[in-house]
Amino acid sequence: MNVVAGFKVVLDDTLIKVVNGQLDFNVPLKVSNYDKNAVEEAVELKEKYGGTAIGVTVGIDDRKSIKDMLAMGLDEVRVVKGNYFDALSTAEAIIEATKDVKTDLYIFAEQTTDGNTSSVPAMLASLLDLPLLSYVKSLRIDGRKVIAERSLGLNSETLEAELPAVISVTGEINKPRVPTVRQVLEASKKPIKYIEFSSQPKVKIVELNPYVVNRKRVIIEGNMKEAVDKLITYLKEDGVL
Amino acid sequence: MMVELLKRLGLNKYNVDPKPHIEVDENICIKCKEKFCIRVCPAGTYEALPDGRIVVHYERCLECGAALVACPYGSIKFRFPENGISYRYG
Amino acid sequence: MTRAVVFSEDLNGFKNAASLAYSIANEVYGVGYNDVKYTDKLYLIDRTEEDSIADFISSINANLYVFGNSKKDKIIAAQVAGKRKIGYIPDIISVEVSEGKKVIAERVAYSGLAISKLECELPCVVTVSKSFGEVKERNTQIERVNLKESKIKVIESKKATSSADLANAQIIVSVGRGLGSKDNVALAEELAKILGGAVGGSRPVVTELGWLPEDRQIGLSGIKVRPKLYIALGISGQPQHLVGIKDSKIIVAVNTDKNAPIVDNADYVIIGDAVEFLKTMIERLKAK
Amino acid sequence: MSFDADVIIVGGGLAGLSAAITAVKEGLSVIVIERGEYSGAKNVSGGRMYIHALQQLIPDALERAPLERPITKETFVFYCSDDKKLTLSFEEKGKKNSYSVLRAKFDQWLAKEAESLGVLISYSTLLTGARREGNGIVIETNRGELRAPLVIEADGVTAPLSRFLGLRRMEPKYYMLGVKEVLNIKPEGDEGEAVTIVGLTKGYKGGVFTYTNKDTISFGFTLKVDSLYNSDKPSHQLIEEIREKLGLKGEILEYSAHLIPYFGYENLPKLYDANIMVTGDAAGLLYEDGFVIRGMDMAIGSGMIAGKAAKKIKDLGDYTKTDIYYEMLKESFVLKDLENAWRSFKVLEADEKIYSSYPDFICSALSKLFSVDSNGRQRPLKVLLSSAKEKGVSVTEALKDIMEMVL
Repeated sequence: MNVVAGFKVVLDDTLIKVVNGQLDFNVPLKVSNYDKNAVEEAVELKEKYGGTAIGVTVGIDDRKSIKDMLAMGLDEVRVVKGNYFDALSTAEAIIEATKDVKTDLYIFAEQTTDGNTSSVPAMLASLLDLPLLSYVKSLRIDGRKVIAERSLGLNSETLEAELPAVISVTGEINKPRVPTVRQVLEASKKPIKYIEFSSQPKVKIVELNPYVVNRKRVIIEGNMKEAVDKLITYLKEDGVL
Repeated sequence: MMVELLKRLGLNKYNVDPKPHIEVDENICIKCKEKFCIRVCPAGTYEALPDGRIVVHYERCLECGAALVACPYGSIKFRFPENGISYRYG
Repeated sequence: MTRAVVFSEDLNGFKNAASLAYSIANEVYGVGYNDVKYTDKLYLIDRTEEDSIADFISSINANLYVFGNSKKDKIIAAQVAGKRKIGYIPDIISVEVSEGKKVIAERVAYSGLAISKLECELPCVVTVSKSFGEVKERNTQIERVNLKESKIKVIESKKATSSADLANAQIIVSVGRGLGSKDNVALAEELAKILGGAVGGSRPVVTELGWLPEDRQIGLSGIKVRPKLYIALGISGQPQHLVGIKDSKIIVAVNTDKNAPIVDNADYVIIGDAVEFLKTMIERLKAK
Repeated sequence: MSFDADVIIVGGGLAGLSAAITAVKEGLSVIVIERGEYSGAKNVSGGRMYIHALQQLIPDALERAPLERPITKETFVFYCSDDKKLTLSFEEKGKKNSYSVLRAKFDQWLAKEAESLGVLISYSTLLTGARREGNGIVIETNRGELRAPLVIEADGVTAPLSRFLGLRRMEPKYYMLGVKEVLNIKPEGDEGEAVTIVGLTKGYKGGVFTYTNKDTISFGFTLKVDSLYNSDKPSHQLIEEIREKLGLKGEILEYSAHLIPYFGYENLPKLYDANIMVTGDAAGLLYEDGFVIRGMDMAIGSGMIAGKAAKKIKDLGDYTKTDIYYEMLKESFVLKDLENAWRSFKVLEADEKIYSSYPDFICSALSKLFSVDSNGRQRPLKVLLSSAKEKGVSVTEALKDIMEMVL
């Protein structure tokens, strides 16, 4: 079983702030939320069924993040470097970077914390004409089939598809392991391959501005009965009740 | 304009541990009049209840280490958290 | 601009998508499971799997593909963009077409911290979560289509049962230390039930006081939520909690302390006792 | 017992990384454990580094290190009672002796340097215990155990390793609390200024500082922990009140705090034990003489010496011989400077007058010297004596203190 797990290095969104009306992007990097779940799932599958678990990352090349993922148990990481990638060119880059791997399963997180577009796994599945199982919260392999449970808002479904397939996972699927110090140290010896890829992005960022939610801060006074009635009126006006 | 403590703490990045890394000995605190911890701690981690007990808001902790010398009566058990704060300027 | 294609699995999404399509295109085709009459033409399809739908939609020649914003809509949208190898901008909140050649759209990025303005050469795929104007009923020409078989098989489908699906809840009643005691959580549960929402809580309530199970903790160390209505009861508003609720449309705070940080971060604030509020609110809503 | 490395270094800050870089260059195998998610994540410093040690460690550091500004202007401000204020400023354009730094950025850079030389660093790795076993030390962490015959302690002011091994107890009198705010104020020009402010924290032992960084200003206070015991307000309120008084505007970008070692040469804690060498803040290596406060170059210096000592100890084959490290420290600027500063340090440490009545006395005298009225003017000496009397300052004691400080 050969598994490819995608992970992305992003700016730590919890630290991005608006300073003097500008976004302050001078923040540390991190592996995007849930990408560790994708890597964990890939490593668990490898441990269970043998084969390899390869990580792919496109965009920011951060050695520390890459080593963290290797420490979790990936066999190697491939880093695609280039100028700027949109979702489509990211999917193309991942295909390019793993073209020599006979991949049974591509695993991604349901979305990344920077773009939140949830689109790379779907695009990759389309480009390779493979089945896509998205928002997966549990998963098992049965011969050449993958059976997955997913939640789509109010619905929960059990899906089945033939391998090879593409999967996007939610944070529920597993609990990413915390590597031991020894695994961290061994990760330094694992291979990291660099691949240059000149992408032709279809979507370009023109501007990036802060998004500030200005709350109304209406203090409702009076006794509790009056206050509650006023509140209900306001909430109806806002269309949330 | 003075900036409220909680607003200042809110500027920092915390990855709060699920379990507290600070404990106090209720029996000591309830008898303690001075409550040095409240004056020393720069994060307002220790809050006194009217009955004299101390509530520990461990999620505010700046990991400065003052807790290790803030209580002369040895009430505070402090260890560093597994995650906790990450400074970006430092 | 000539033709747009519209799809959403739900009616609201379909109308939102159609409203945007008509604000730009002259001719709008719809794709749907039900015969809704908001487009010039409607392809009535017979399957619900994403890849089959995406296959079909990408076979329609258009300049703009507009989708609703459900999880499923977005998967199909991205698959269409992949199949046609064209640009994709989800969750757009504003859009304009420049020189009939490219779309310039805005969307929220970085977990709600930033608005990015993006440019995409036509043809292009977008998804929308809001209306871009009135949509009127039309004299829709309907064509039934048999879709290609899907690569995925749905073995089982069921409605989610957990009432505590906080991440997706539309209304959340959230409790903090200020609620006083565990017994009062029942009142919050009752209000949530009446409102069709879920109950969550701050970190101390979950981890220190044990009033609620672990999966109900809202905030940085718990779940980030984005309901349309968030009612914070006796929650002071620690930074780590505020981060987790920023995307809520409306925040109501009930607190005895008017200096609590939650007050600055709420739309409506009632200075008072949370338990009294719960009792009054329940009474008022039941009366209606 | 099989070992994971020749040396385990606890702490990936300045001392730990300097030790690691030196030891690796000496040919030893080195593992660093760091509890932050990156080096510098848990560090706070007032913000000035005297760079001689850094240049020893990395000769071209000036061109590459993320230093903020060279400090070319030193300003001392004495706030006295009754709205009097004395300011002394000294400027030396183009001086490149010390730089303001922001540690989150700087330490990450240094960690990358170390890693590129072959140092293995395990981040988010918290020391949870330590024990002696066989002829080495077992380091217990939240991510499992590591063993080495030699451990360099660089885990900061609270010295957890020493405490786990029962080599240290912490006493409030040996620590200061630093509370700091980084302000979004962009200073002019390219060069930086260090401001030391005395008298704003009356009743406490300590002072207030500001340093200009590239795009921000670091502002904060350092106060003896035991003097905060008797404070009428919590430290987090004190800092805001001081900021108000100074009129420092600008958004706060970060609020931070850290303990600072304040031992002085003769009270230094145990700097070595069998298989263990203690460096940096963990070793209490803070220098103060009234003009200069320094800890970072001491950290780098002691780290480098520990790295070199590690090699010698390994070659000897006897890992209990860590007194080699102490002997080397004594020969270096680290302990020599600390010893030289001891008398000044003692005065500063013991004497609250330095922070309140002395400035008041000087201000009162200056006020008179700069005033003219029709009562007739007195000789300066007489003015000084009358001001001293007025402010309750004993001239002989003051002279003694001055002598202690400067001789």
